[in-house]
Amino acid sequence: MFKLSNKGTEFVKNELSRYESRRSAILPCLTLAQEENGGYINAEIISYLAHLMDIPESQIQEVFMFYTMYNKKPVGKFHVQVCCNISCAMNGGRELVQHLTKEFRVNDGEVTSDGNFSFSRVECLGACGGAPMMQVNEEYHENLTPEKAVHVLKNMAKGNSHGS
Amino acid sequence: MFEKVAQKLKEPLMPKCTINGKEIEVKDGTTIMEAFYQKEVPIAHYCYHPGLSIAGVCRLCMVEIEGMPRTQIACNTKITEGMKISNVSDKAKDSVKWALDFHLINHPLDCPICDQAGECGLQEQYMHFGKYEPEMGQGKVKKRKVVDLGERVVLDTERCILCSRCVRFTDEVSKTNELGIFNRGDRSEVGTFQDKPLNNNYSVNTVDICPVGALTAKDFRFKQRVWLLKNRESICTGCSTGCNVNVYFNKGGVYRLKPKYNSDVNGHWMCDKGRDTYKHLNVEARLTKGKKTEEGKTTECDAGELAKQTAQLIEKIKKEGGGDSIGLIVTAQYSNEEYAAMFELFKIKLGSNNVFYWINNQKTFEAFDGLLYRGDKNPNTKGLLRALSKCKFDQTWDKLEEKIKAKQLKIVVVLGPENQEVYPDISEKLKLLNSVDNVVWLTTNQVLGTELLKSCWQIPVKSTIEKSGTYINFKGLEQKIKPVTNIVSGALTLTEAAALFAGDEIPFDSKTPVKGERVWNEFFHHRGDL
Amino acid sequence: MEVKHLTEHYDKDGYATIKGYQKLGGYENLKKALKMKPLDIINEVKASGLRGRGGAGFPTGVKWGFLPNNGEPRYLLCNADEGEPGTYKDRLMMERAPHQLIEGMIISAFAIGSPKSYIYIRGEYFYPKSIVEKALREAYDNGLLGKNILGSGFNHDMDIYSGAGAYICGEETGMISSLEGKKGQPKLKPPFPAIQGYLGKPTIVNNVETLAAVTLVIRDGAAAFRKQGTEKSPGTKLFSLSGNVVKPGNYEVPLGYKLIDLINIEGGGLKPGRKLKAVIPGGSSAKILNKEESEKATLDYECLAQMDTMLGSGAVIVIDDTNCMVDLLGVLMHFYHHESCGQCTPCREGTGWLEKLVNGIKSGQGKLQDIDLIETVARNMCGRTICALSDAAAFPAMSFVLKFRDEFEFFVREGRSKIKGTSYAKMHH
Amino acid sequence: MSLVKKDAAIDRWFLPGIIAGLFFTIKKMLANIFNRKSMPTLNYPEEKFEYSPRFKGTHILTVKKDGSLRCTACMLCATACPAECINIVAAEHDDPVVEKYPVKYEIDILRCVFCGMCEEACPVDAVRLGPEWQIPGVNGSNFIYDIRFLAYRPALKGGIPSTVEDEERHQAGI
Repeated sequence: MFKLSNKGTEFVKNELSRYESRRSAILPCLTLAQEENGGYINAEIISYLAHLMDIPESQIQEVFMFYTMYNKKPVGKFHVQVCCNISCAMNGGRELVQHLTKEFRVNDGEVTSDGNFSFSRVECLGACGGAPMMQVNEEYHENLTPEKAVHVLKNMAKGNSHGS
Repeated sequence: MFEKVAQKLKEPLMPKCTINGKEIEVKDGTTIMEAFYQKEVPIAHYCYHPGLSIAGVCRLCMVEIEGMPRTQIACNTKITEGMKISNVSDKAKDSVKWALDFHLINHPLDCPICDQAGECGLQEQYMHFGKYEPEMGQGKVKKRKVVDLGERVVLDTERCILCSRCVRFTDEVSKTNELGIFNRGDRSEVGTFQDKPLNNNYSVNTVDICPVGALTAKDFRFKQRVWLLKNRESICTGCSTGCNVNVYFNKGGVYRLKPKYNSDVNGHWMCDKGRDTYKHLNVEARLTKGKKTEEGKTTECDAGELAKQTAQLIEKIKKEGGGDSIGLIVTAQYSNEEYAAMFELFKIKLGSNNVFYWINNQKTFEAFDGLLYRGDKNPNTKGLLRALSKCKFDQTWDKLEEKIKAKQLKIVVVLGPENQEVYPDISEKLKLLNSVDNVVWLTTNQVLGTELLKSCWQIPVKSTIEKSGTYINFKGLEQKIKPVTNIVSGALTLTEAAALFAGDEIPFDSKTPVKGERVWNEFFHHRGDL
Repeated sequence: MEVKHLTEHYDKDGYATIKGYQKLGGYENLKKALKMKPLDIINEVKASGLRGRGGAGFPTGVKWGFLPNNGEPRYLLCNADEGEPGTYKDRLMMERAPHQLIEGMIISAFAIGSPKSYIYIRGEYFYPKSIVEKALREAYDNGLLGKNILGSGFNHDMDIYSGAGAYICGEETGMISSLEGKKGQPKLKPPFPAIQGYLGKPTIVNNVETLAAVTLVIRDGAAAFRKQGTEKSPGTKLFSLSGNVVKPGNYEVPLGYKLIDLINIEGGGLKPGRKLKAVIPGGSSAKILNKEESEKATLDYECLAQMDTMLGSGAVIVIDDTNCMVDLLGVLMHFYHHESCGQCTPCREGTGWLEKLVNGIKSGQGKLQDIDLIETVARNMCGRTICALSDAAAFPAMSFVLKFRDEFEFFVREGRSKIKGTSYAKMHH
Repeated sequence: MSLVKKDAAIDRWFLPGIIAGLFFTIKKMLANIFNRKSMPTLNYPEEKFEYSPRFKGTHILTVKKDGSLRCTACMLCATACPAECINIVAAEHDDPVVEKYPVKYEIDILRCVFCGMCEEACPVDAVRLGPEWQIPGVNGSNFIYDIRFLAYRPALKGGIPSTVEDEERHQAGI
């Protein structure tokens, strides 16, 4: 059974009173629940939240399914999102993703066997100057080449440095 | 001069506009769609529903307004003075055609297996605005079909055109927030959270307002094709709200009930329990022939014949024991005219005032679920009370028990309930009556457990949709209804029964229609509104 | 030539902290504004001709003027969603000068008399959000927010709200729905947000750059502000240059600056040995300009409108001759199909159809009439929906097919791209 | 000019009229004797008349690849039939892909006028009017053809496959 940590429940409580309408708290609480559940959300969490925040389940499910940053499937410890929109596509964004997925022997949207990485193609991340680029969990890594990207990810896997 | 100005200011601003060339005047603040509705000018629309909020998402109600370069949606644009609106101009027709085209490119087109075929919004508008060569050659978006949403509604997300009527219904009318639109773009799907069943008491309303076959009623699933049904107005006898309904029927009987708009009774809606009331109207559940059960032996005979025998029996008992030995038990399920006839028979002809009112659910009488469904499950309680007080029958129920114990009543006529589900205490009443030597039970459906009575004569009676009459709902509003169809032709109405009990003939010939009548194929029929 | 007004002190370290910001003249404009009457500030902004920097280019003063003066509490929302492909100027402003934004917002809030304002920042901007949150705390600690700001009796609260990844929340009413905790689906207009917006109250939504520019208007006054830029589009603007240029980046140039100079001077020109093929002047939803047009174009609202495109959010995407236009259109159509919120039928089904049409051509099974079909479907999506996303999807489709029809026909006839060495067929999503 | 012919003397004798008539019969008899092939009569049942492929005979309910009925009980044929002789009762199929199928499909052949409207109305080529026309039925025998007869009678050898196939339509995304 999924249960938020009491720090999390505390956060949900004051989020509910922070905005003018209680429903505005749905987005931040879903983000929190996703972090506490290791990066993705399932139906059990939604009914737990609905019960905790006293908001109809369909309203939370609507928000959860609408936004792309709420992951529907389990993701790796480092969720690598590579931008494939127009400016990055012209500078080899898509080739970068192909190279990474070939390198870590996993296809799009799945988790590597050791659970460390999952790759997904995403839309414009607002870093078109540093094309091609990727976002790993919360950090941006710009001006990548396939080799540099693999290097950065390998370091992360060894856990010795957070970010380039 | 100032009075004119003041008077002008006081009286509400009435903007004038022309719709398709006709000059009309509307209240200030009405939208173009409401003006079209008032003037019954046909306009294509899916997501607008007079009983719900405006969504403005189907983009089908495009109208061309003089002076505006682009066509505007009618449901959200308010009418201003001197606006020239047309929804039949080429530009409007073209944008409606394209809006319809966008609806149809991912539509599964499974009309052969879709219950909505015949009253489907897409078919309707295609015949007016479509008739084009389909340009879409690419693959359609595949979504989940035949999703089971509880025991009343089936969902098919592929047919859904995402007009959000059902979502707005569960948010605004039934206030249960069960339905939502999940995902984004053309992967969006209507549904409940984890396919939880839709079990509020108004779930089948979402089926009525769904313009396509996405939400279909499980009870009507594959039963009949809509164009083989006719529909006429009547009222629902489920409870004392008296919702106006459209009864859908054909020679095979009644298939379903749909709400009919009535602003001061039920608005656009109707509750699910009321929809099941058609089940006991069909011929399978009905008593078609008069039934006499004496000491366990039952014989059948024609209803009129049985009524005449009852008349002689009453005549005999009246001679021996006088008016007092004849009793009448009344339920509030019949119309005012019938009560007047029956009470007039008992009061004047038989001179007995042993009339007792059988109240079925005393405890939950005042229950009310906030929208339509009331605790008082009889359609004409107010009418009955008024008739009782007019004839000053005020004996209470325990007086009946005394009289039965005192063996004073030789014969009791029971005006049995039409809707037996709401009368759980029938068997209890039968036990009470078994000491009476003659019981005449007028009923629409078979009454179970009458064998333990000494002698019980059951006379088939016409149901609400087979007779005309007035019913008074809880608010005291008199609603006059006309007969819809004829299910048990041999049955009598109470007025006929009263006439027969009094010994004289039924004024007109009520024989069953001649056999071999040509079964008429309803090729053209009057369809319910979308 | 680059004229640094807004971004004058961006590269000074410590400018993001309140001390560094105040040392370089920060919050002086706020003191000045609090002394003025709110109506004068609105007239000053109207006189300066400042236009919205988010994408529509609507004059800010006029937008503030729509607010009803019925004393109802009104909200000021800062649109920092920045989802338009090619745009990354707001991120720079929030990382380098959060206080400039906060000061601009307090001045604007004081002008329109709003007790509460929100910064709606896009979900992916974790780092910029942390910086703005730190700046907000600093502002509260120094009495610049909360009750009785700087002793002027004006109380104002400011909060930051993060989205969760939806391009549609960049649209005014889409953002308002998202802020209300619902799906980011745009609301029906009318009623416009200025009359009935966030939670039914009058709401003003402005872009980050617009609100920051308000501080310039107050500091220099409307006349000085008008010196830069052209008569109808005054002031300077931050342009995000991206695509096949040597030095992509954010450059602040006065409006009316020549597009080709921005590419060659600021952007360092194209990569060696490559020729300019096309430029998308204002973010992905602006119609594309081919080589000749981009040489003539100047970066202001009027000139680009004449060329049947728009300045938009000022994201200049440079495309050189090694790119296949059919493939790029496929990328854009996938973007709009993925980001359509699914409310209105023309956009929900139309974007999907456009993507399938372009992918059909890209896979080599396209037919010649598919090209005309793209154009007809796009034309019939324009102006038929609640928000402008369906127009944003239709504009690239129409302009790519109109100006680069030969590449589409080549792809249909030959089944491969006209540009050599492009193995795009493999790289579908 | 009145049409009635005057009674010429020769007509009063009937013999010449008969001989003239017989003359035509004798001509035909001689032609048949000497040229046997041109005789139009067929020795039924050895020789049967070859009707055209469009001949509208006894109905056939076509079947899918897996042998189940192609008909989805959409009642279009029952609605289009001018004689109203088709009676269908639909039911829910347990395989959700099929969803709806006829439990009862009966044609009252005595009322049917073989007009072929049902064949034209059917959207999925489920009912056809086949080439057979010699299906006997003695007085009082069962003239209501049910599903077993219409789709799986021995002459159809296991059922006639329909041209409309669901799987291809689903793959093509229609």
